[in-house]
Amino acid sequence: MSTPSIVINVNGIEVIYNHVILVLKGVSLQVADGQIAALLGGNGAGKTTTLRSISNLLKAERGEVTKGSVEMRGERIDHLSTSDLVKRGVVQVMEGRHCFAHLTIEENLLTGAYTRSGKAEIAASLEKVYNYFPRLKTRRTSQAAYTSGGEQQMCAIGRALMANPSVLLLDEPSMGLAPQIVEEVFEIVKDLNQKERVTFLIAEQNTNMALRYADYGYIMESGRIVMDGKADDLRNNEDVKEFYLGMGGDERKSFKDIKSYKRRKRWLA
Amino acid sequence: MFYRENGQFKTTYKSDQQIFGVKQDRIAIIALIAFAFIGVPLLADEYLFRAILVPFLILSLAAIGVNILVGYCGQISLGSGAFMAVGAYMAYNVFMRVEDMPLIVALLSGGFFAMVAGIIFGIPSLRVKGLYLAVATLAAQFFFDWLFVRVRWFTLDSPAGTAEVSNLSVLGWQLDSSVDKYLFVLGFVVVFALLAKNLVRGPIGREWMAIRDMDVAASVIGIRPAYAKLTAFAVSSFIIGVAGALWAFIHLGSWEPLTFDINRSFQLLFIVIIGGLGSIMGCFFGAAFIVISPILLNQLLPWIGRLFGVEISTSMVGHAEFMILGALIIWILIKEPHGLAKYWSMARHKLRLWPFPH
Amino acid sequence: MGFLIETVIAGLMNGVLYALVALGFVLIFKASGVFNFAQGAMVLFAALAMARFAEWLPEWLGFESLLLANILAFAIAAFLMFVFAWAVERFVLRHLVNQEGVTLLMATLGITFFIDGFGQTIFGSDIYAINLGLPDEPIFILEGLFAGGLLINSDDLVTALMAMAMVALLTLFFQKTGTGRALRAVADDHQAAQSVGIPLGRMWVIVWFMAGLTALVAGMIWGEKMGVQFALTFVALKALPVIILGGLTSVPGAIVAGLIIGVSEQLAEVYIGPLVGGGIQIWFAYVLAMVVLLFRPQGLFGEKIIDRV
Amino acid sequence: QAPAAAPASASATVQFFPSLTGRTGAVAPNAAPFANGFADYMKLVNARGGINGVQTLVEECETAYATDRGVECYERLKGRHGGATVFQPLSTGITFALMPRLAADRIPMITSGYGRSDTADGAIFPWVFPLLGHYWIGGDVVLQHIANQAGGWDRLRGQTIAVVYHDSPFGRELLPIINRRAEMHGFTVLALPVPPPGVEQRAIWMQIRQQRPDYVIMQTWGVMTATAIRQAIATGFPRDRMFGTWWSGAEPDLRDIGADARGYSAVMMQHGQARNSEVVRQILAQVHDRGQGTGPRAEVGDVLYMRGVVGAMLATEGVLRAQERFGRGRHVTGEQARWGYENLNITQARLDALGFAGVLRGPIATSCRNHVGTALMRIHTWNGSGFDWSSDWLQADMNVITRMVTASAESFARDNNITRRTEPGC
Amino acid sequence: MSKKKIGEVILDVNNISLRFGGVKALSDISFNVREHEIRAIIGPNGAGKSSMLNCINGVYKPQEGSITFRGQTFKHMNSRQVAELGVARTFQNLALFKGMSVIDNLMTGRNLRIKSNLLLQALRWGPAEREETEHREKVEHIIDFLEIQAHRKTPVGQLPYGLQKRVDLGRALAMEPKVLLLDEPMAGMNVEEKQDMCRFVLDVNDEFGTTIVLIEHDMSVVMDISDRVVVLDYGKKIGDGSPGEVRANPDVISAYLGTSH
Ligand SMILES: Nc1ncnc2c1ncn2[C@@H]1O[C@H](COP(=O)(O)OP(=O)(O)OP(=O)(O)O)[C@@H](O)[C@H]1O
Ligand SMILES: Nc1ncnc2c1ncn2[C@@H]1O[C@H](COP(=O)(O)OP(=O)(O)OP(=O)(O)O)[C@@H](O)[C@H]1O
Ligand SMILES: CC(C)C[C@H](N)C(=O)O
Ligand SMILES: [Mg+2]
Ligand SMILES: [Mg+2]
Repeated sequence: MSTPSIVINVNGIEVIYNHVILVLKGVSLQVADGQIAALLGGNGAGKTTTLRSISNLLKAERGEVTKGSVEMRGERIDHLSTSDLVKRGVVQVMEGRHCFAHLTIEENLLTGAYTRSGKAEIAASLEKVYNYFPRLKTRRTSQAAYTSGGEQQMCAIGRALMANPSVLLLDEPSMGLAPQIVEEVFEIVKDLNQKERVTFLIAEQNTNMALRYADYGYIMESGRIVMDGKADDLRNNEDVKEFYLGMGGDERKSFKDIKSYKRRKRWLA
Repeated sequence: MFYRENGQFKTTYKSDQQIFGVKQDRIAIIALIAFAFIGVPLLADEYLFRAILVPFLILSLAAIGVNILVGYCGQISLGSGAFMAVGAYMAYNVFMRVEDMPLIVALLSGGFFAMVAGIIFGIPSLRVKGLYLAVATLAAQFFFDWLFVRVRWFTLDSPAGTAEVSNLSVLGWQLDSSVDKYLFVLGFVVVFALLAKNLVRGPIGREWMAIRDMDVAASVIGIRPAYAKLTAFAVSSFIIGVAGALWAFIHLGSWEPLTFDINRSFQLLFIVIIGGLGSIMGCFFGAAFIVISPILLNQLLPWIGRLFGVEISTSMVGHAEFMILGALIIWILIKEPHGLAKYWSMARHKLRLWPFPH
Repeated sequence: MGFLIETVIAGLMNGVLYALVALGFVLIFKASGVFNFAQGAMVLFAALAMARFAEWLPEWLGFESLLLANILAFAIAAFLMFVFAWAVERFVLRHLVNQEGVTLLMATLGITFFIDGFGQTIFGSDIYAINLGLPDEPIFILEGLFAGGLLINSDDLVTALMAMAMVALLTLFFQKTGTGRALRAVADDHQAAQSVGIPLGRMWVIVWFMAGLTALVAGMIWGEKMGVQFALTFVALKALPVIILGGLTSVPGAIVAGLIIGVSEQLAEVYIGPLVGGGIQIWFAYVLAMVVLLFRPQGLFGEKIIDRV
Repeated sequence: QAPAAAPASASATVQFFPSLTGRTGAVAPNAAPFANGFADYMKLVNARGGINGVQTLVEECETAYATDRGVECYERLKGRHGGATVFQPLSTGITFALMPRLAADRIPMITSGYGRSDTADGAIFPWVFPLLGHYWIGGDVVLQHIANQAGGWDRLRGQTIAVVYHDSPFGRELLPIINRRAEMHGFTVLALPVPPPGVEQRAIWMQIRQQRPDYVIMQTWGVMTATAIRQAIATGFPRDRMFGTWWSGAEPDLRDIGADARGYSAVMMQHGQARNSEVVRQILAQVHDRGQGTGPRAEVGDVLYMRGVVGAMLATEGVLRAQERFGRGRHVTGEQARWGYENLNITQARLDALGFAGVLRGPIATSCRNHVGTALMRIHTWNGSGFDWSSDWLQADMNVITRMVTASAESFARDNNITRRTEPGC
Repeated sequence: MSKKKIGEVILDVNNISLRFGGVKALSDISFNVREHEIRAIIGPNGAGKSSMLNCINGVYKPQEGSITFRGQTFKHMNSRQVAELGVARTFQNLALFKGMSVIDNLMTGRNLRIKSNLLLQALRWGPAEREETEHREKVEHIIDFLEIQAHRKTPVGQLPYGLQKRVDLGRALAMEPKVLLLDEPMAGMNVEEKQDMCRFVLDVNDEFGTTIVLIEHDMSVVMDISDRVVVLDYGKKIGDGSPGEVRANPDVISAYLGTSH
């Protein structure tokens, strides 16, 4: 079996915010064509930062990549602007929604198609998004600021789909979504991945979900990748089980019985 | 030897709450103040005092006032010039109309009236936000400009509508020479800066910042937006008013409302933003920049021209000064949107870690 | 009665001019969330360019037609405004993505300083004239109806027409085109706009150029009436109460508010001014705008200010 | 209190005349020619061999007509080049701000045609010299001219005179004399302030159209004047009933308006446009032709340019006078120069010799009680492309003026604990 | 673990209806909360959960209905009053004071209890200083409790999302509330972090007896730690009861839980 070609290749990058705060300390990862890769890790591990450095949204946060490189299909993309990347099909869904508050839901979705032309195709995409998220259709004329948190999350994901991406970077897509919708979102991911061969890199806290749908996983801790492997292997790893899936032994532990005792993670020892 | 806080264990919260947490900072600040009081008078000449130091100090003070409102409480105001004017004219009236009025009381009363004006013109802030508020505060600016010109009463019916004071003294200390004036202003500024610092790092300062950062959340934890905003307007315009009175009494001696026109308001806002929003220290940096750089450019440009054998005309210098100042401002904003104060804290941060970065 | 009508007309005409300057503000604010204090300086710069080139070109090229000179000068001025827009994006805005409103506002003040100095350096600081060939002397109409007739200036009428046309075009642009929508998106959230592939840089050049054109038109008309000089920048201050009264984001709002302010300050100055010593025009518009804001914090036509938790 | 003759210091080989300019901003069109004339005349003096051999030196500092910048310029320049001789701040606002500092620094100030009118009383304002005229004199002369045209002061009774003025100390300084005359002759004053820089005057001219005053007097400056005249045209106010004071009657105000402004007049502090005068010829020959001209050649001889020339002449003549007392061919200090300005006696012959024949009329003689020197004025009128004299020499009624000056100066002295100088002649 | 004592009704929501223009965010909602219990509110996105909290603490004014808190009945609440009565909350979309340090954020939670006036504060003299130190001690306890010591002086805007959530909780705790309203406190956390958060919530509930109203989408959390659950859907109440009852409710299953859970 030939190894699928690498689409996104992050090569030992270091990121510094504000000229002083070193956040990524040499992160490398690869996402293969047509793959769903999951980026896992605790709060502050640097997942968002990694995604931002791929889509080149760091500058607005006063961050910069000081070492390493980011490549797409072998070509360096660290100097391309976000909008060029979108044109090449790399789209990021930002953490924390970021809908255009004063625009209606529909207008929000339409801005997502900014880089595309062709009225009919755009209309078709819009229909597709409304199919995925019927809730959006009912709220289409409401200004985004006045919709609920979950509705905004759907809007943000839908907006990214409107660009007809080939590589989608999702930053915590499940956050704030009702369980059913989370499931749907991942189904959509799988659907797009299988039918339209969209490649995904998903930063996710919902490890359980993520590993269920992903092909490959990376685990980050304080700015480094500490473990990676096939999603199935990770799911069976003892540490991952305990820390990311909440299983002591084989049973899921009840949240009620958590003790304040914490075991040190093995890879940090 | 090193700038370190290691080893300086804070055993009480009280000590952790000091203004300058690191001992070296404390020493440096005290040394700086001592130098300002003792060293500067020995070293500086008349020009430095009158054209640079005194305006610098007074503008720093005014900027502290503006910073409380804009930087700490997040209410953008373009009316600061007006509150300076209120301070100046009301102090003038109190000083001239009341027999034997002590100078300091007159100056403070200028602050008091500015505070009243500030509260009145702060009322829109209860409903109006952001840039809308900024423009609304211009109403204060233009209204007071007009008032002090038009209503003769404020200028004791002087025919040309100017105000002047002379022969100032405090408890027998004649404020004649420029050194006297400098020391007097310095005293005011140091005291007010400390009081302001105490306020902004205390409970009320936290209320202001909370309103600035997220007013709905602030009200949910029990902060009354009206109270917080109006106290910010009050404290801010009090300080600005005192600065206005100082500007008029000590710096100019004779003035007209144009002294406090809209350009003054912009200038103060510049100081605050270049210096750093939400930083008392930044006010001094910003004021130094805004006071010194035009003067420096103005003097430097002809000199540079002469180096290259060209005589740069005054008007050319004037225009170039504008251009360069404009470009400098943009450059600073780009380099460090949090202002010069950020460099200050970054420098300290690096010094603390030096020689081991990260 | 005749005088009242005249005052109202004079106010309306002033209002149109305020509105033209205000439009530039609104454009930029609506499209990038930047409160552009440099609009006044842009008016001056554009007007200076127009005035000077109209004077220089016939000298350089040796022709005499006033019309030709004006057209060419307008084209050059428009081109300069484009270069200006490009430079603003390249050297300023690009580096200030995602910064707070005040910071951006201050940056535009920096731009103001810069082009005030720059414009005067290359174009000079004397008073220059823009001559569009419109008559200056007033026309008196309806002399039978009112003693002394009604005073009308023909250039006022031309101005009013131009302003109307611009407003109509701009309104359509923002509401109906994809670019218009993208511009509004940029105003809401720079980062998110980037993330969907809107090229901020290009957007900014577009709006600043459009604002530059409005500035040029405004400057041309003011210049025709008043002459062109540094003091023109101060006119921009008059546009501020107009935009907050109309709402920072509303194109039609700028026009309506411009007219309201033009008329009401004229009436106030003429009828109330003398009672309190005159000169109240300088603050009347601001106080009016402030009072209206107390009832409608977003101005008459502005989008509601959203704050949600 | 004549200062003792100071030993000429070796370093001071030049006489330093600081020049506070308004070459940028809203007043630039008008203030720049003044600075050019000032600088050119100083160069001419040097070309002529200096003041008894002492070369003059000019250094400019830009105030843009802003008071605080003026104060900074003053502080910056006062000690340079052996000490400033005399300041001419070219702004009433700045004169107000500098006045308290002059005595301490012992530097005089010439405020020809601006500043406080009551400083004419040298017994109370020893350091300030409104040479050739101040606004009260100007106001008085304009009214006289209007009265003459109307056929006598009584013809003004019941009439209305509007005053359109720069809303600043400068503008307001004119009002006292107008009001005083209004009381005396029973006309009504319509005071119409224009906020600086003065681009918004529509409402004011609407008011003028409504109230239909018989005359309009303008105390305006910079771009405000041109705007006023344009508004007058737009509202149809007859230009031949509009009168400016000297800062509002110069070429930059009218050039671009041209024929439409025909008939507009302004009172001149003696001189007006003087393209054909001897001094202009000399400046062209000895300064401009040698490539040392300060401004554009076309402007030499214009009204405001000439005012700069006259300002420089007064400044150097005072030094000359001081040298007579403190040592010919020597540098004089500011304090010594002050004595010179207070003891001027520039005769017509001297003026002619300097090239001011037909420009100024002598004698210009000052004393402790009289810091003005002369109060002769003329009116000129715009003919569509230049100015023509439209009146004879007019003399302000010093009975009226001096009384106002003394009263105002006395009250200033009271408020500021100043005692009247008591030396002989004061 | 000792069976905790659930007390009387402390908060009673009666027939609340809330509309925004045409959108009916809440229609005729009633439920109550008992002292010391953990009461969860669940429901699909846009169901009106956050709006419900907003009504309780006075950010929204419902058109109909009333709220009874500790015996006092209100037509609608006023934020300040609610805070004084001892209700604190956290926000779904982080509403922290971004420019302020962690300590300062928590200290704002104590502002209601500050007694010294402006003048004393400016002078930082005697009582003011002492008061500040006392509150600081309380806040430090919370910081220890939430294990965010290391970030004490960092501006919260620079903290990663998860820690910000913790600070948000800390600020609410600093008010020493009787009732704590939590809006999706565990969104964006991984299991380990959720476990921590649960521990905090349970500890607060146990140690201080704080009543907790919790909105959460993670069903395992809700099922594990809550005592009773209200289910909203499109602004209507479709279920109310113990976790077990709710999980078995067919309406709830079809509207929210789906089949896979
Ligand atoms: N704009 C910024 N300025 C300074 N520091 C930042 C900035 N953004 C992130 N950081 C820091 O970078 C580190 C990594 O943050 P990042 O947002 O990438 O984490 P994350 O893995 O996405 O966490 P979470 O799951 O909470 O979203 C954190 O310690 C954070 O404090
Ligand atoms: N201020 C408002 N203006 C207009 N509509 C609003 C406003 N606040 C909420 N809504 C609407 O009310 C409905 C309920 O919103 P709410 O935020 O309470 O949902 P939620 O249950 O918290 O959902 P989620 O789980 O997605 O956060 C939504 O459809 C929302 O669009
Ligand atoms: C040239 C200037 C001195 C005139 C000015 N308008 C003033 O009196 O202030
Ligand atoms: Mg993240
Ligand atoms: Mg919600």
